[in-house]
Amino acid sequence: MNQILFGVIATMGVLSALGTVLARNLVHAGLFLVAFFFLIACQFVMLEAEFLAAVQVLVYIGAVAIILMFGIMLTRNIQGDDTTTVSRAGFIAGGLAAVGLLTVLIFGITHEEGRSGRPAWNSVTTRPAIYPASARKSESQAAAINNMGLAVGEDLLTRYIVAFEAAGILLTAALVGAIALAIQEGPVSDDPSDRVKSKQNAESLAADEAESLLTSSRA
Amino acid sequence: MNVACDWAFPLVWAQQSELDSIPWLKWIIVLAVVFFGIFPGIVAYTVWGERKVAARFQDRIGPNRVGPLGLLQPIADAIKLITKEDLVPRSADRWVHLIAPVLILVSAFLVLPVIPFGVGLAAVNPPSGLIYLIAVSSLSALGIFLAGWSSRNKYSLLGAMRAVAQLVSYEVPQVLSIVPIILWAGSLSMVTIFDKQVLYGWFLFSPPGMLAFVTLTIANIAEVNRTPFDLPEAESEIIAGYHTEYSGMRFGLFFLAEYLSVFAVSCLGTAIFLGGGTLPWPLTGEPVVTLGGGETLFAMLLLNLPLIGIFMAKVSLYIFLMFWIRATLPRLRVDQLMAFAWKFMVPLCIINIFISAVWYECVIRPSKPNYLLGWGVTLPLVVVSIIGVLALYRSSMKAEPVELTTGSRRRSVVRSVS
Amino acid sequence: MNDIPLTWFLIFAAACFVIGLMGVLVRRNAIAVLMAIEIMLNAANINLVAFWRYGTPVEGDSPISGVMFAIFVITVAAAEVAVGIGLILLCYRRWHAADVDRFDSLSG
Amino acid sequence: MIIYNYVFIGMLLLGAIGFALAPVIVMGILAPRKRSSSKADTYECGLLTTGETWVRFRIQYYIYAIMFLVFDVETVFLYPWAVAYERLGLFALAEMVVFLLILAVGLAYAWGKGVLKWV
Repeated sequence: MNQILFGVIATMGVLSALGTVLARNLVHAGLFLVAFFFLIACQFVMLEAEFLAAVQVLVYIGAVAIILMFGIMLTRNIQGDDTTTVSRAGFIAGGLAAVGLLTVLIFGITHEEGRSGRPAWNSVTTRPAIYPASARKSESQAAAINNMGLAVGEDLLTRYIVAFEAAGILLTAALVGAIALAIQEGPVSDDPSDRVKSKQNAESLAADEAESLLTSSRA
Repeated sequence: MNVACDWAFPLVWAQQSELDSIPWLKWIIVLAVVFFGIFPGIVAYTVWGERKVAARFQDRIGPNRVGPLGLLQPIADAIKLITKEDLVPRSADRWVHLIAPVLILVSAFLVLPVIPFGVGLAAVNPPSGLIYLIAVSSLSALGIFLAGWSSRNKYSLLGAMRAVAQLVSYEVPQVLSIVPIILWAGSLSMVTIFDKQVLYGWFLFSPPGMLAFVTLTIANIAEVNRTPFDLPEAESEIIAGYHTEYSGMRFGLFFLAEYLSVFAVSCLGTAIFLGGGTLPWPLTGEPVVTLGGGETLFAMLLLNLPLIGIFMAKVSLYIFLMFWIRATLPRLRVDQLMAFAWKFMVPLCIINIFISAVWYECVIRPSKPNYLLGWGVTLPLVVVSIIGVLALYRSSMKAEPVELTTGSRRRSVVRSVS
Repeated sequence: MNDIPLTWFLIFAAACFVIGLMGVLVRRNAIAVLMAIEIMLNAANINLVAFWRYGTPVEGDSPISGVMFAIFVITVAAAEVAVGIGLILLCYRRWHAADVDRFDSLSG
Repeated sequence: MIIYNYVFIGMLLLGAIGFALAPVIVMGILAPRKRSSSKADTYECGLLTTGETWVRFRIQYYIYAIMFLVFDVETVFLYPWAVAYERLGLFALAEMVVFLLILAVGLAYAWGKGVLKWV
């Protein structure tokens, strides 16, 4: 049952990852990416990290996917979509490199020998049980799995306190940086031929002008 | 308190061979009857109710031809929608065009299983229920974007971009105003939150609780795109917004999803602030715990029927509040909308988190709750923070029209920024 | 009880990582490259959580170290996307293309 | 256990997709079909559509999305903090004040730059 479920999720996950990489249309690629994020969340559930699965859906599908879609809408190349295509020679080279690396990785994973007294990865076929009689001790892994929100909160503010505050600084830096990048005054172009049309090209067809275009066409 | 906590996780501590012991038949019946029978039925009659209520507000009668009081109107509407021609514009992206409404409807459905309608009546109880809930409810923004994009219609795309900007802006105050509840309940599980309210009374009854309830309600209304926050589908400006190019049952899916999410956010507000199916005063946990073990079906029913009744009454009131607001208020302007979310709601919700921590220290942490101290400290804090944030918001809004009318230069600067 | 072997998760993660790497190498649009990077980060997260779940924590260590790592990876990935899209927008405004091969003014 | 909950949610997901697709399929069977070229046109108030639809939007939308992303990730830290607050006490409160103040700097920056203003 578990194994069948894993097989289905893993197959769909790999297929949607391939779809992301190969889809020509960027929004389609983004849609495949959303499916991939969702299937990764399913894998987290299979690993009994359901808090993480919810976070995955919240952050990746709820926010990152939206940002990527907005990014696509904001960089739509009006001249054409040639930049999204995959060149054939590059595809073959990339595919070969990928297959080679995958072979190496799978060989490594299946032939790993246990280090420092730990069992080899290949021999680990079952996960530790999480409901022993002593499972209610607060520090144990079992208690953490059964109430992961609490365990994450405790860890965040004790063991990972520095990382937690650093994450706050990182987020603020990202916000400030992104805004500073986005509101750069006017187009800055080195190419003189660009400068001529940049006034119309980069700034025109902004949404509000499309809006006024529409309202005038309706009247 | 321990009793309630132990009882709150009956599923979590189940056996390991869980996947082999799933009650498939029971679950399929629950799904078919409750999720795909009762809930869509409630939604259909919510639509009927809205038409009746809106008609009364406008001194009309509302639907009255199909059946007594027009009660068969939803069925007639469904038949009409389903027998309409299936039109997809030539230039649309067919598959994405189909996926978008499905995604929105799925997001509305997925919110419902974690809602505790009564004792032991949450379909599932994941330990991270609340974060799951906000995660799945944020899926609808993506669906709306895809609907607008795939239609390849300027109005659709414009409506979708507006809708997504609005949804993401109001999702922040929505998730922030849930934080006090988590703080007081000490859990992300919806069932535990319900239990705590059974033991200690509604979370609404405290100054930060009331403030959080109000902000949650405003954010909820914005999240389901209802007046005064219905800019994404403002008929007078952009036809029907992101679902302009949808007709027949494809439009029906959007319609169903909208009212289903109205129902879902009402259930959320009721379950976490209004004590679910309980009455205002705190009950002792005893009868709930003894009966809630659910030894006999009869005991379960006896306990749960009044609870479900009260729950549904509260949900109806909440939905009626939304109808009332819709019938009363005009639509906001887009700049007012965004500024209200970011300059008023978000700062207020952040401050409210700390006020609720104060309430926790005064009332919930001490073994003997000191309500007088709690009210005495937090009420002035709430009032002061509302006044302060409001003053900040108004001063920033007051500066704006001056810039817009007098300074065309200023406007051009801002525009070149975009 | 037939549990899932650890190596299955590892191979799945390796496959996803490799696909992401292929995307980075093959795609030319900057946003598509960003998407491929997200795939790689997610694959790494699967590994972190799988090792956490299948291993036993050392005494005195965090009981959910793998999950904490994954949460920080998600945070960093989110920040990365925000700044990444900002940079792409800036480059787009400069060169009117979202094509990584054209951002080559530093090449001699 | 945990998967137990989510198997139900998975069933609900599949059921909801079916519930959404079923009426569309029924409509495909029942509904009348009269194709015509003008019916399949894009509906922009009866006028023929002109120009590119997928226009480049303004940067304003992106800024709101960024702010949302940052506060969404902040939620991921805020919710576990709120759950664990009972056990951690005032030190955790002080830490969260610092964390939120850092984020408030970002919000204040956006406010001060005037990018929260929708023009």
